Amino acid sequence: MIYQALLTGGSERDTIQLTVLSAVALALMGALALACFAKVVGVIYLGMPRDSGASAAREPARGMTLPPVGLAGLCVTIGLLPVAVVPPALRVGALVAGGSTGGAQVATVASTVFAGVLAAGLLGAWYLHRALSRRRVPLQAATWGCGFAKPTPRMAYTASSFAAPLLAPLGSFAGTRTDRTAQAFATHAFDPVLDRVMLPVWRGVRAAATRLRPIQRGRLSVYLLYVGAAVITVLLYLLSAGRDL
Amino acid sequence: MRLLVISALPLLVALLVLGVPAFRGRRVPVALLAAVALAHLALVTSLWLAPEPATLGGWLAVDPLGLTVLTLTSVLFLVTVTYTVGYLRREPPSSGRVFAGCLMAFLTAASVVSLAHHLAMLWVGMEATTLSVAPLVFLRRDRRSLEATWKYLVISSVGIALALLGTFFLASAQVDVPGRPLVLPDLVEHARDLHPAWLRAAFLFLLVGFGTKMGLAPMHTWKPDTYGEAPSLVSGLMAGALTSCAFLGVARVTQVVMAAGLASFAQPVLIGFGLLSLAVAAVFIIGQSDMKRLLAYSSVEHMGLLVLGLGLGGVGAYGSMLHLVNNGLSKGWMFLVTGNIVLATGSSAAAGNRGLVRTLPVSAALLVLGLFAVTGSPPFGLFMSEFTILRAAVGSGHPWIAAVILLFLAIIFVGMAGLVLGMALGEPEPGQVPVRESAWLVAGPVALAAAVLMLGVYIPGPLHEVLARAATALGGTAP
Amino acid sequence: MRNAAQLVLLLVVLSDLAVLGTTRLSSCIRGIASQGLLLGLLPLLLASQVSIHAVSLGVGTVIVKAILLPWFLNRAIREAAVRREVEPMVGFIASQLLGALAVALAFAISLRLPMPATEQRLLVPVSLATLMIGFIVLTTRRKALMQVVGYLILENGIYLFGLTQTESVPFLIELGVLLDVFVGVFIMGIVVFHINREFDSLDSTRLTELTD
Amino acid sequence: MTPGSLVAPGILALVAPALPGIAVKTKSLLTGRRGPPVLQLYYDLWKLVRKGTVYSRTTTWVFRAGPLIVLASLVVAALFLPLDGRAAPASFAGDVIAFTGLLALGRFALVLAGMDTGSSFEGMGASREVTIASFAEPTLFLCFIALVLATGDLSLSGMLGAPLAAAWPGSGATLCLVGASLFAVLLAENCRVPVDDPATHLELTMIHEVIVLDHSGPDLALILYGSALKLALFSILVVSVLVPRAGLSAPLAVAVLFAGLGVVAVLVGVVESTMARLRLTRVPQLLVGAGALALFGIILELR
Repeated sequence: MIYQALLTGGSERDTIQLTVLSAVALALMGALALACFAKVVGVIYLGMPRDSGASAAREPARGMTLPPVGLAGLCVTIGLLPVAVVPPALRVGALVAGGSTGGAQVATVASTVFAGVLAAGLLGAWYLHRALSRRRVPLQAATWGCGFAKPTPRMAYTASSFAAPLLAPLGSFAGTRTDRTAQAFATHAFDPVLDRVMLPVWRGVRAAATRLRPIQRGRLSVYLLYVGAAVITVLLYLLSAGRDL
Repeated sequence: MRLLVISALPLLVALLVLGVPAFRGRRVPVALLAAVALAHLALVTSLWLAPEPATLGGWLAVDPLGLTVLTLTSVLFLVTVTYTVGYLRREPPSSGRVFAGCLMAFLTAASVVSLAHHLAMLWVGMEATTLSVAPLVFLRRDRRSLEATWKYLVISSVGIALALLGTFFLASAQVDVPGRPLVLPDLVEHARDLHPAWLRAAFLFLLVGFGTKMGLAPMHTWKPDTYGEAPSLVSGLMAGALTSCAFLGVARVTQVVMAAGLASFAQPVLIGFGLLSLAVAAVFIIGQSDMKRLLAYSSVEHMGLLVLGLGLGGVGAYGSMLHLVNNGLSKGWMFLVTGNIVLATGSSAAAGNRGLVRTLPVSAALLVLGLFAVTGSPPFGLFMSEFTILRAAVGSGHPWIAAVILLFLAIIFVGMAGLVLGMALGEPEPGQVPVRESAWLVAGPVALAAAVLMLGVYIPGPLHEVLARAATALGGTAP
Repeated sequence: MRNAAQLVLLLVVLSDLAVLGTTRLSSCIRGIASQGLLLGLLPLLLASQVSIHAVSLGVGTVIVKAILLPWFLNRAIREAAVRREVEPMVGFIASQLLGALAVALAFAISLRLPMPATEQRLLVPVSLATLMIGFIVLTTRRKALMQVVGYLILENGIYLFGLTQTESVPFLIELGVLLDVFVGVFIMGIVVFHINREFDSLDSTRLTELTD
Repeated sequence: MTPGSLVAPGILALVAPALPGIAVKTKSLLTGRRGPPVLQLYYDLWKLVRKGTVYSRTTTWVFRAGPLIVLASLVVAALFLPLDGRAAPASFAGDVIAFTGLLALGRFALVLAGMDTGSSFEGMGASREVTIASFAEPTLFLCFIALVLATGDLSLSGMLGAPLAAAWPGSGATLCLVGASLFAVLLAENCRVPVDDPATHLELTMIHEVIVLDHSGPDLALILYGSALKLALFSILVVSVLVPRAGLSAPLAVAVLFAGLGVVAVLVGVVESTMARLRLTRVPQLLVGAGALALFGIILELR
């Protein structure tokens, strides 16, 4: 939907730069999101447990797993059956934005069809796979170690190593600081905006404030001079504004 | 007739308490105080229901502006009295008589100021509020409160003297103009043919004079000392009611100036003072380490906003009036909560107070809520009024003013949050044991908090109508 | 009648400069008392015909400003047991010069100001001069009591200006103003008394504990 | 979704494995070797299908589901492409995003399957795959935007079908640029030479091969077939952009398309034999360069 709005929005000549930029940005975001989730799922859930704590991990109580499962289910239904959800959302959107809902109607029906086709494809592939592997019983063996005698969990890819090639071109703009020592390699995320922009600005403001503090030093006569100064400035204003008496 | 009773009743009881020897000694006649407060509030609410014609030859009359300030003062007075019940058990003042007498004298003076339509009488009332509060500021009788009282007295007296000069300027502007001298309705009616030069000078002197009483920068220097050293309930009353009366003085003269069509002359001055106050407040709130001084600077900030609202005109006037009510209630609430903290831990400095959430759960919760209220975050009323003022800024073609205001509000929010959250959260001091908070001490702030919250969500009909009429009188428009 | 009023006004200015110049507190208070007396006479001289309003105003002013306040201030001094005004922050000669400058400035400004209707040419400049001198005394003197004196002079200046509008400001209000001034100074006196007891000196420059 | 329009995808499904064969054949011929027969992939597939699968102990259902999702997503993606130059079997406004989404889904499944084995090689492959995808996808989108601007139609069948033919005279230059950058994306996505060498057996240099190291039997068959299909899809994109076939009759258009696919495969072979592998850190620059081409096309379009 967002892409569609962007692309249709782009057809007018003047907003084209915005459209191009945002479309590319969205695509980049999509790809980076894929990388990020692949990293998270891969490093945490898949592969061999990396330390004793991980291997002793047990599924939490039902009360904790049900809510996420429910929400995930909702997401899937919205994805697969947008017909049910999108039109009412659009009406609300129109209400808020006051504009018309535009041509978004078509997309909802089509995406439901698309979801159906995808589901059918998956079922077909699964059925094909079952048919093919019916003859042989699958064997169990260790992961192929390309000649490595005894692969240990520690050799598996860690999150920072997974992200290293991706972060190299992006550099410090990506908000991570990599520490490489002879023995270890680790990346620590820091918030570039907060660390480089907000805090220095705030320190500058505070420094300026402390410089102004002496005006409240405590001498009564100085305070009275402030009042006198206010009266004088006001009188000067009166003289200047009074010109058009 | 009711107007006379409203103004005279507290004075009579005050004289009674001060004069009659039966009240000597330390015990504070709390029952009497409560009776006066309730009677006063009852009379004020009756004013809301049935309007009252002017009395004393037009010198005392009820108008939307005055009614708002009167109601605010009356409500704050009642809340402070209920708070005093709990307060006295912990820290009885050295002379109960002076304490009660001065409180009631303050109520009288504030009532006179809100009802006065004769500007000189308004000045007399204003001077009376200053003098009635001075002994209260000096309640603790130690060196620091002595210094605070002295500075408060001298600077306020100079301010008030300037206001008197302004009033005389106004009188001389009205020399050959029909209508009773210095009576507001006549002034507003014949505003156009007042002498412009004298009127301008009068406006400026009255603005500086009452500005000193309000605590506008650069005449604010007495505020942090006075609010810092006075007992919290007195600071609350001053920050809530006294500054509102001072603002009323400024509003009266703005009424006359707007009626005389000198808006283009007056508005830049108001905006200038407003922005300066915001700037000074922002600068001094950042490194602040004492809660009461922090609230004092927050009061400077809100006074700046009030004057800004007047200066921006349009819907800003309504914003100012709403902000006046909100500020009064929220300042009362915050000071009373700080009072609880001082009672429990002995100091309002941030250093001495840590992890209050554990030792003073209710007060700490109110403190944090108050932080959000005073810095103008939704859902509290201050957000509504500050938003209206910003809307006026943008509406009247000064978007850069709105930007500057937002910048200062942001700095102030960070400064205040740093201090308040530092006090509320974290590990409590080793020796501090959870304190049982008496209902009397907490009832007041909770009621005020509820009122501010309500104003943020829904403004009752009659209040809205009064505020709107006040705004139109000030040359603005209702939203 | 007119020149008598002018004479009184000139005396008022003289008393202002005297207060600026003296070093001893007691002579300052005498200066204030004389000024109060002069101010009391003025309404009688100025008013075209001797009305009850003018008389009562004059009498009230004399009682408050010439008798009550000086007596009260003298009492406050007696405990303080200090007679001499320490060197003012700006220095005596400088304050004298400032005073003269203030008087000159006052006269200059009053020429430019559109004059109110009264025939008294001298009233407005004198009141402005007194006002400015009062402010100077208030800001430059160290002793708390001198600051009270400064405030009183400031108040007198404004009172003088008020005389131009005697008919517009009804008597009750004038009384209110007088009362307020009296109570104001009364409370200041008490505070001065406490300052003296607390700091065993009237030096207000010691009062600098409250800072940010 | 008429039955007639399903014939073309059927033929595609059969022809797809031949493309890698052609590429390898051209490469070996150019380097003076006879090289494996063009149909080598068919024999491999046939051999693998009849084999048993060996699953590593550390793998979970994610590993088994990987190949399925890869294949399914690619098959469904194929349905969106207008093979006969006029209309795709399934098309709706904005199916471009569905197309790229499906490719991403396939990649995601493959990467997770790779990570599931827990071996450092699969991890390395996954990380590289994801890195390259992060740079390839924006370039792909730039190409699609250029096509949207040129043809003014949002669906793939519109972009690559009749309106494209109409747009050729007007913005020929843009379409050539888009074709070139699509070819670069093809090389990157399908792990062809400049980006990754399919023929290498040194794990540390692989990208695509190393993710599938642990698959065996029918799973491996599905994955190989999938990658062949993916190569076909991208080739169709390139051919449809460069060779407008809307004017021709349906069967003729399909024939032209398959001829075009063969040419592209030959081209890939030529590139493989002439260029050496780029260092991994240089690959993002290649893709960004391709992106610049497409951007230039867009700017041309905007003139």
